[in-house]
Amino acid sequence: MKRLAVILLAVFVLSVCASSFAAAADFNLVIPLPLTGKQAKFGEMMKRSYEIAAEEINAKGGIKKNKLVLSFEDSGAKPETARAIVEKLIDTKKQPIIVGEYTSACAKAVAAVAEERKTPYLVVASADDDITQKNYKYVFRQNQVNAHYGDGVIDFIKNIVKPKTMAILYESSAFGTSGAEAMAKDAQNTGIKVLLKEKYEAGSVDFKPLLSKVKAAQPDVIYMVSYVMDASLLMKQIKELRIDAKLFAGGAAGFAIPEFIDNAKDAAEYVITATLWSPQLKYAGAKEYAEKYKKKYGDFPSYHGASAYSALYVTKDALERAKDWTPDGIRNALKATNTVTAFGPIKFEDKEGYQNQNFIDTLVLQVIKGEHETIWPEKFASKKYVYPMPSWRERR
Amino acid sequence: MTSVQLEVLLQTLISGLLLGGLYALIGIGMTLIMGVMKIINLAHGELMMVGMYIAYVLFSSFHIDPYLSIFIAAPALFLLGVLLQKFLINPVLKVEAIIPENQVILTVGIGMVLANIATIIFSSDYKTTPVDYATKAWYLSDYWKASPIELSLSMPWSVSFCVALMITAALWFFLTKTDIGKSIRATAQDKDAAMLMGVNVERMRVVTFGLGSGLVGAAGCLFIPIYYLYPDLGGQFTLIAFVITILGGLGSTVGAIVGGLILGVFESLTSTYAGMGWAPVGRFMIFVAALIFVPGGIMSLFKKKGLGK
Amino acid sequence: MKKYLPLIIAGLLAVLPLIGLSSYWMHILILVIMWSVIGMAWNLLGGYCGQVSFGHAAFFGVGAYTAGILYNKLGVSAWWGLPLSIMVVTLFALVIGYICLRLKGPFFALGTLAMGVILRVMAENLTTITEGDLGIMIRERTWIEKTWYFYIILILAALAFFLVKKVIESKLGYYFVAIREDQDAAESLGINTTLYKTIALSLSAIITGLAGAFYTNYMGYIDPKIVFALHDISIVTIMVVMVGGVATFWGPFVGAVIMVFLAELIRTIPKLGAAHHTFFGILLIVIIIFLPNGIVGDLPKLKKLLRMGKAA
Amino acid sequence: MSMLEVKGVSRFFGGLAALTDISFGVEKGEILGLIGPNGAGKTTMFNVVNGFYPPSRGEVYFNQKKISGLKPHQICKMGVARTFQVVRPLQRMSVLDNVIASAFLRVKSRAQAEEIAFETIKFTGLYDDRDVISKGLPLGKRKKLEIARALATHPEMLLLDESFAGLNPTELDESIGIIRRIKERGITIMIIEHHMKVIMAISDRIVVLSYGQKLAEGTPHEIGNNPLVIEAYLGEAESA
Repeated sequence: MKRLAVILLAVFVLSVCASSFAAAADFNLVIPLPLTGKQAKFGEMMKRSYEIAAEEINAKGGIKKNKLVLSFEDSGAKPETARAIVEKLIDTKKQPIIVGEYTSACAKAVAAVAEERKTPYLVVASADDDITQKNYKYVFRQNQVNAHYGDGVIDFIKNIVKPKTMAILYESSAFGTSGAEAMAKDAQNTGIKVLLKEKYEAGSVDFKPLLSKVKAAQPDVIYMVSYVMDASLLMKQIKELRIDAKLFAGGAAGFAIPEFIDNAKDAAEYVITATLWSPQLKYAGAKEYAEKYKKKYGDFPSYHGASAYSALYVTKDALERAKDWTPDGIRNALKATNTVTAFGPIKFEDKEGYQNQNFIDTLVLQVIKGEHETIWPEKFASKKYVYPMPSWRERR
Repeated sequence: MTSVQLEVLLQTLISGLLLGGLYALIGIGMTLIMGVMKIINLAHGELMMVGMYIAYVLFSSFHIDPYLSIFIAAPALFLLGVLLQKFLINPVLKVEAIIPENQVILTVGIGMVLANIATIIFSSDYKTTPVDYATKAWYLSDYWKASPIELSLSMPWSVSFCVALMITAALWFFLTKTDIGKSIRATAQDKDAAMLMGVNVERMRVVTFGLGSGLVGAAGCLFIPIYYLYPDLGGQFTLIAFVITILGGLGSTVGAIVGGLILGVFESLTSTYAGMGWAPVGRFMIFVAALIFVPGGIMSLFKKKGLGK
Repeated sequence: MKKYLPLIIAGLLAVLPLIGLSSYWMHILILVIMWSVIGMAWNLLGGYCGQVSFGHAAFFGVGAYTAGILYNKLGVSAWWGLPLSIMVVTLFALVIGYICLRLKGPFFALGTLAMGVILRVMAENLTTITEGDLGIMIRERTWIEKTWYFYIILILAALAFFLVKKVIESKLGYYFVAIREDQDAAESLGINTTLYKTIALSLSAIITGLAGAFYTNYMGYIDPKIVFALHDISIVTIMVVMVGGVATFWGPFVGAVIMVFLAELIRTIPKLGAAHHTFFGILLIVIIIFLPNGIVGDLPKLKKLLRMGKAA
Repeated sequence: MSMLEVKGVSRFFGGLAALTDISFGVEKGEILGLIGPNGAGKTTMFNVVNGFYPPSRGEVYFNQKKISGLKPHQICKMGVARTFQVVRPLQRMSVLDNVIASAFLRVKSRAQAEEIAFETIKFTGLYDDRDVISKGLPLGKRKKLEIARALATHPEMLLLDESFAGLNPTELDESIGIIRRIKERGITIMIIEHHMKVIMAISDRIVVLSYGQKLAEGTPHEIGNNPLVIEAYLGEAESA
């Protein structure tokens, strides 16, 4: 019976300790991330990447001689919690810049707070278009907007595959929906007929009913937008049903993570996917970061990690150029950013109805011999694309 | 009907049946637990997740095939279930509370802790057991060259389906032919009467929870070759288990199989003909319909006695 | 003294913003009060009337979407969602009640759970009305300052509190408890159980819907997975009440403090990282094992436990 | 016409007949005893009259109005209240609150309901136990509480299901007194009872059921000398 009292007491004491204790010459940066819940995988990848970046920055003398001290707070992919974290950072910790979050819902909540409280917020990997379409002055986004995720793929299709028809499958989420909408529009503009556009509940076990419908429609290209592992299940079951399209294409996320190949194995072969980054890119630091990550954690990171890794360098760059370390000072510095990171060149522009948006080329990866290889645009290519690909029956 | 339409329909039915068999095994554990203890176990999916991690570890460290790991995962989960029931759930059930559903918090808490421990041990990365038969399938055209339509039957799906049926049959045998099984069924039907007949109800509850956990652990082993694994995957399978429990009727093994198959086929048909985005609506529509129109579950429609109920 | 406790607490809460709390604490406070409102609503149906709903996210979501759709489709201020949600939510409550209230015990729980999921998927699929998965975002929230949000939710909470209190002390309350204790006996004593359960469900739904409409205005962004969440809304609601104290006036408030405030404190324990879930999960398990009727419900027992702890 | 009229009522449960073609009437102001061996269908009869089970065949009239097919709460509102064989007080409510809850049937305000409740618990001798949570009451008092709750709905007719079972002699006397006083108030009573002495003493007329069929009907004296009844009861005694 005493246990209860002890436990309650322990909880209380620990939580009192939780109030801030910071050393003087440190630059404390608290990053909100999903570390629990369904999105935790990406939160974790980003956390590791931030840590790698911070280690490097501190090894080279920190930011203007200030040691960069990172800590992370779990938002559990809940907007209320994300909001709470950021309110605290701005209010109690007086943190002059916010970096982080992952899901678009949380990023929207954070962006609203940042704008209201006039504190710059660097969006790292949230793709929803409207985050940077709201005339927010203090919200900067480093990753490409969802509407452009498929640009590389469309370009590849247009130049190489020249299909007449397409089927689009996407998961029921903001990411899936806007990715599919954008692709449908692009396809139409290119004169490709969209035979089928269907969504599915993320985490489904069986896609075969949907896929047999796709099979009956016989599209030239199957474009799929999946957040996570649905991607590998889709390809496994496509193989099983022997659906022979001219091209299987994925819209980043689930198709670009290494687990896709681990799980789908030979079914992943020749699948192309949009992505924002690849370890084979020739930007300074890209390869080193990827190797470091792989050495520590066993797999190459996807673009989410690279974006997080580079976000700290963008932050460092802005802090070094800022007149003073006030929110407005940093905001103005961010606005003037023109740097090249491992993630690519970063410049926050106002165009196409977006504000403070970094536009980067999206790449196309293809799984060749069980590895993600960059195949498009050709200037970045690490391997020549394989097209046309053999039918399922011919593969052994 | 053109041959293409026929092909779509047949393929849909095949995958619906296979899916249903797997769903059934997830549901059986819950139907036992709900039937005997009348509790809502929201940690059911998390128990399955634990089973899957066991299969994963066995595969990646000792190269044990996921199907063989059933023999380790199921007993391990049985033990876990027994411990949970004995030390956490029973004490709460024994105390009379205003709302007996207060055990829900307990199972939510257990689920949270299990999922979180898995996160801490394995990180939240997606894990898989890449067995080499993962995408093997049998094709109609390989056996019948002139076939006008092409149908495929996935090997791991079919194996999982058969194993699920075998486990269910074994369970049915256990429940109808053994003394413990009969006691469990008696407890499910009428706790007080069972007690009067000298059944140790408390022990039956412990055994049942263990059994339910073991079964869902086995289901985890059957799922991992065709699915993937991460700490937070439990929730959606808990929901599916609910649907099957209600469709099949509390405590009915045969009902769970029939319920699972019906659910699988129904879901596949909705996916094909209404759109896969609507599949969950279909799932819960039949769930609610079953709750209201067939309160005793599907098996109550066939008034046969001795079918594991 | 006890009689004035609600007034005293309301008064204390009302002056809180004046002492210059940081925006962060205001946010946590607002969430605590919002969850107390939802908890009180659930308590009316679950705690007093004994109908354990696993689908209160349905009403929360409908309330939230009423406000959101008004703003998004008609360009009306989302605040109008508060009064309008009363009507819309009542309508949904009647339909859901008609379907689910004939079920008893765990079956009612599962029926409402299914309703919550069905509504979520509907909201995801009826894109022309709800914008589907893309959600609805309010471009400019009414105030940046939290004070007004705080007062609005505080007033809602006060209204909910007095409504629940009035209802429970009246004929309705007696009937609700009678239904909870023994539905057949209640029916044979002349209580139209279907009618009174529907009343309890509707009142509960309306209050929950108001909280949902408030959420839209306060957070400025909703999507189906957030406001119709099974775990983050429906189950958290149950936990707020059960941890705080089933069928007590103050239980939901205490529960909200634990589920929001304490959870936040535990979440921010340094170095704990993702493990805070384990910590919080264990806390829940401990509470329910030692205090099966919640903290307020088992207050005497709690006092005894603490005294024993001191004595030893 | 009688106050309560049971006309050719049958009730089946999945092919098994619990009641077969039963007809009888209860006159205003009388006490009618309903007796029969275990499983004779007495409680089922109550459940049919009270509305828990609609009759499979036949009809029930109360004050010339058809009540079969109505819900229990509607029947109660019309003036038929009942108690349960297995006592079912509202466990976590005090005795007073239990009675208040049923008193609300006829009044709206709490003050009026309390007034009725106080009057009723005084009448049934539960006044001193008014604040006890009913779960903690001894069986005798719980049986009284059942009667009090039914009375608080101000019924014209009361259905008492084994209100004497398990009582000690003192309690038995008290309860008989209560029932006599209820009758004096002009409330009609139908009572199920195993205690033959009691039923013979208080009933004006008796209906005997056996295996779901009406075996006999008449004054206590007539029933006591009816060979069919004696056989039915002896048969039970032998088999038991």
